[in-house]
Amino acid sequence: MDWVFILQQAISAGIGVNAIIFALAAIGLNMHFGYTGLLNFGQAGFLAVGAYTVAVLVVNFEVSIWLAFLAGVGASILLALLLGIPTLRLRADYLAIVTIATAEIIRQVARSVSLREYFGGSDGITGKFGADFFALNPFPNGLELAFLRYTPNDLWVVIVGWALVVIFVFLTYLMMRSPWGRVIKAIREDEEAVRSLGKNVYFYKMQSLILGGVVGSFAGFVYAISRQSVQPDNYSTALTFFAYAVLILGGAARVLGPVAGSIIFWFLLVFVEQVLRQAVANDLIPNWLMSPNQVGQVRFMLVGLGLMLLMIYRPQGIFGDRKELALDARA
Amino acid sequence: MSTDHSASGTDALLRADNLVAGYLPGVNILNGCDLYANKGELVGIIGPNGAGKSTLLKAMFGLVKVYSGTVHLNSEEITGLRADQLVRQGIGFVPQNNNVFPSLTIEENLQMGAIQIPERFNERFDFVTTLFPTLKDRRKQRAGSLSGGERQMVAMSRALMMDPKVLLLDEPSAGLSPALQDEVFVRVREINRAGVTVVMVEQNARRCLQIVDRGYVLDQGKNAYTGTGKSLANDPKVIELYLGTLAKAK
Amino acid sequence: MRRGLLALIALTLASIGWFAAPAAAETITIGGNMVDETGAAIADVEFNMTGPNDYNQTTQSDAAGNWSFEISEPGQYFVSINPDTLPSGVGLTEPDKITRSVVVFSLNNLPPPIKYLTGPGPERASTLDRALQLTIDGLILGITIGLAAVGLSLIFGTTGLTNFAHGELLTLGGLTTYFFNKMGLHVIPSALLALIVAMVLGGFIQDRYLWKPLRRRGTGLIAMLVVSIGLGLLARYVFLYIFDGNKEQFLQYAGQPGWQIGPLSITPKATIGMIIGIFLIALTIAWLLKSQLGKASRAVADNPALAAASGIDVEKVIRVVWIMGAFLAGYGGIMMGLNQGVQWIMGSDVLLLIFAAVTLGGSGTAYGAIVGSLIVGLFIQLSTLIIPTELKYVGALFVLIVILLVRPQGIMGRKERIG
Amino acid sequence: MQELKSTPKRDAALAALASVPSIPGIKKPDPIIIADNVVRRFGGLTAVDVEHVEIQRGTITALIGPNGAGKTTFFNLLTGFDKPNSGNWTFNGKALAGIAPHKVARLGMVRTFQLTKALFRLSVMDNMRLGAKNQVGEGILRALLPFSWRSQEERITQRATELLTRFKLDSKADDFAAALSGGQRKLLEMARALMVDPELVMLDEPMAGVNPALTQSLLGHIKDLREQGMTVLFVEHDMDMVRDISDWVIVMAQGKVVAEGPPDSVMSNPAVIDAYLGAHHDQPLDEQE
Repeated sequence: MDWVFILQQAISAGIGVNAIIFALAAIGLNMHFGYTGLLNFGQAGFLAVGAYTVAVLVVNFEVSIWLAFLAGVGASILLALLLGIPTLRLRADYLAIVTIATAEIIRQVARSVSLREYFGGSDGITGKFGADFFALNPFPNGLELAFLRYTPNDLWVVIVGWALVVIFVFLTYLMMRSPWGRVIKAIREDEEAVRSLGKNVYFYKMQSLILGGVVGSFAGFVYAISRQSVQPDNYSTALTFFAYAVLILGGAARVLGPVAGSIIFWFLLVFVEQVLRQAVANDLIPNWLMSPNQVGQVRFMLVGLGLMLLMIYRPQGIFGDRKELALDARA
Repeated sequence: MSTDHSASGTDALLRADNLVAGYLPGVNILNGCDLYANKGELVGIIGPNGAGKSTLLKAMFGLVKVYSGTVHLNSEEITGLRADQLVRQGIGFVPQNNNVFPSLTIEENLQMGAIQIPERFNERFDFVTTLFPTLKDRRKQRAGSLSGGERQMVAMSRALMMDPKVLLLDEPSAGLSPALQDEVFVRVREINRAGVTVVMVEQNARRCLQIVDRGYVLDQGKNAYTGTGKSLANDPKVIELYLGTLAKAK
Repeated sequence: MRRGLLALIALTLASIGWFAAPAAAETITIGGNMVDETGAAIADVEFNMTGPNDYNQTTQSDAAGNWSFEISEPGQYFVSINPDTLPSGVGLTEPDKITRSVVVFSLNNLPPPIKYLTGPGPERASTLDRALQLTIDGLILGITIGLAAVGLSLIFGTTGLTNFAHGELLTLGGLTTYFFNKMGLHVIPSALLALIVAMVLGGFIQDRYLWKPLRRRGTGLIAMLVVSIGLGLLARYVFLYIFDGNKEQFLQYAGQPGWQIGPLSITPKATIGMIIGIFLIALTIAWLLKSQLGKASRAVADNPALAAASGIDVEKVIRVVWIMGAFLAGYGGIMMGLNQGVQWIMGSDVLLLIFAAVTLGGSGTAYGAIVGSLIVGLFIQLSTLIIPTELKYVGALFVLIVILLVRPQGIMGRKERIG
Repeated sequence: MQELKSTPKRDAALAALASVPSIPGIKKPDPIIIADNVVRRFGGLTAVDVEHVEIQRGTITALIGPNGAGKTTFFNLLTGFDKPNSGNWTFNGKALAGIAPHKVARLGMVRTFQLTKALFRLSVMDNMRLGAKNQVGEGILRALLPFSWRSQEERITQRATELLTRFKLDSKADDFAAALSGGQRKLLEMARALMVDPELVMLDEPMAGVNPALTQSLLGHIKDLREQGMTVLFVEHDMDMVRDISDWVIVMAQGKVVAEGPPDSVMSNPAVIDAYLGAHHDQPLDEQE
């Protein structure tokens, strides 16, 4: 067993692109679910809208990538409005059903053969659409450390990605300490009480849905740019559920919850995967029990199991405060 | 005024001793309540809002967490038993609100009451429909479409289907028009005269005290006064504490 | 020219050792599995393939829909389907994509299977005939969904749990049947065994060792919902781990020819499967309406506290509801397996449709769930008269959203009394 | 029965109502609320069917009636939390039918709830601050600029502290609202409603579940509201309290207003005694059989 290699892989996953994508997706969900109490099960839809807008505009319409980013933000706002206008007045679980259905609609439309011209069908869109972005890379040599290796492009994505995470965490922090955040958290506790105090609950829920969705679209940008491709099946409901796992792991309604959750999530995931892989390769686990390509499946099982155990035994997450959670009669 | 609890109720059918209970840990609604009901008695519980009347009833029926104290039925301890076990032991309970199954018909509601003794359904059905004849004609009607008074009848009938030894009623007159309230009280006493021991919580204290054999006045989760219905109704302290203005207005 | 270029690339790559040079004796196959839009196998479809060195062969799909060509050298190959050999009532969804190109770099790598999407083809008979056929297909789909939806709504009604792992109960039924079938049992006893497994593992054990303890702890509804998401994920990948990712057909009845009734075509297995499904649903409704326990389950759904106060053993009722739900969903999975084959993902693929059906019908009422399922099934199939087949689920989900907005309580649901 | 203290506001309220006869639906000299034909049905049950009712400005008006009489539903309708099947009502002359609850609150008509809605995972102080109107920092952009709302926040905090002190909750300011007792939550809810600067305060069973030791101070607070120029409408079961603090009493039964008038006259009204004590309340039930 090459423990150094395993740790190296796990650490680079913990600070890598996936950790960034899921941290951003979960920051958005934290706004929705953690602070406002909105059950958004369609976060994957926001990522897809962000990623596809950029890919489609740059590849098919040769729009500048910066304009495409703007358009992506616009598209995610539009999606939030579409989801929110009809459902935010209804019971909480309707938002859940509508969001999960919408995210699935987006994925299926994106992979449809009839619209292949625009979205590339199930293969998605691949191309050098990040060229303008990578042209700004000030690190032409990448990074070569004993423990970490990044190609120049990867290094640039990771740096910009973490910068985005820091910005959004800081924004969340500011928002949640403001009177605005007070209203948002109050809505999570009891909508009617907030209404009785003269606040337009619907309006605030909409703002929260938009904000979290926009952060989600940034996760989509990072996803698309880092891989230089978009593929519809990357944006399935599993992505949303993983983001929930990340959020709950780190602790919902904690400013740093999604970030800590994402880092730990990806570190553990890759750590376990690499340990299993090596164990299989070195015949520590016999082949009839687990073949190399079953290792990837085991990690999904672990995510599922982890999500269950967390929710049962530590619903407040690693850093949450059990006492505070117990105050919530509905939790 | 206050009767001695331990002396009078030793061979009681149902007795609760020194009950401490509440919904949240650390926030007790009952702070040591005693109650007993002898076989065949009609017992009323009255008291100001928030005194813990309903909580006492629910604590005896295992719906509220009992932190200390005991409940006995026929000298057998039943504290903390599950509701369906208590029903098997012979306790019937009629909650104040939501006391029928709205999507079930009247007949099905009554079948639910007799779920542990389906073989005796017809016999019990005849018994409750002699008390409430209208239910017989309307047996196929959905309970959700009934008025408040009709629901109350269905609810009491449902609890009577098991042929309970003790019937616990939580504010049976709540939400009813005056005429219906009176009807309910009359029915309750008929039930009692048919041999069922009844313990009822009431907001309509005056009416309640008129029909009960004995009453308890609760205040702040404790027994304040107990006595016969008549003696309580005329007790100046009880009038002061609870019957208040309305008693004087009369 | 193009072929030469590819050969050059292959040669270059091989020479720099990116992959081992192909051994001369090795052959691999190029092929696919020909199925219609419901996933049922289509036999006797003709395929032709051309390739390097004047490679030119023709083959036909077998009873399981499988077809393949053997090749012994890398290069670019062109596969084309003969649309005239498709059975009547089936056409290609992408008539402009009759010919596909396959590039084989190395005989060590199996090229991915070639998929021809089929649906009601452009050369179909009359719209009326198609509508009739689609109605039959829609009923089959609706009943499959309905089997799962009844259980889902019963469980929701009695416990409040929105079960995101309900699709896995379908998969459990389908894959367990396949498992026993593969062990050598005929598919019918396999299905019976699978139903027992579904009831014991998916119903009894699941409720007894997972949900009951959670209910007793007073776990909130949203927390339980998230737990079910985790359970679904876990179960799905356990299925994948054990059965790998391929879609498999049962060993019997796989390529069963359909009965032709006028313009309609329906296989005996689908017919019998559907009749049993209808029977099971009718039985469930009769159970709910007539039996003591069925009435008790409606009572628990109405008001669990009052049910307990009436002497109903609420936990027992919930246990029975779980076992029934698992049984019905398990059978739904077997029905799906008979008609379209089994796969680890089969249940979660239809989970949203099940939700759609339950929501449409009005959450928590079993009849509503059935009506909702039939509407969803029929809508999905009939919508392909207008929209492309591949977008039919999109249409259904879209209609779900619209109906939720217009009538949030569902089609059969009653407006809840507030206050 | 404690002595009723005479205060200028109370005297004014009583004087204004002195000439109003005790007839259900009677017009008042200076109504703050006028409701007409408000009907709310739930399935087959008519929960509220109010033909005409007016609430006099500057008074404490009690809404009484048996459980299920439609008092809370009527509250919900007036404040926009529930929608009637038909009906119109005005607040300060402004028609309110169909107006969203938060707008009703902003107009100056603020309610509390029967089951307290303390925002559990917010501190007591944050509960209070939430009530303040026109907060700059509640806008999504200004929220990011703390300097733009900080001074307002300080003023709000100061006002909240004053109110909390008045309601004897100042020592709990930094605790989670969940840590309060039931009675304290009632107090917090009332104090929070005052942060909105209401003209009309609607209290739904302010005394239910309140420890009697707190009752007197709650009563004092309610009377105080009138002294500060507010109008109070409250639902209550406790007749002592109704008699003690209300200037006018409206009785509902089965959704309708069956009686209204000054407390003493209402409580001797046979219709009211009916609603509370049952018909023939003075006859023992034995004689009816």
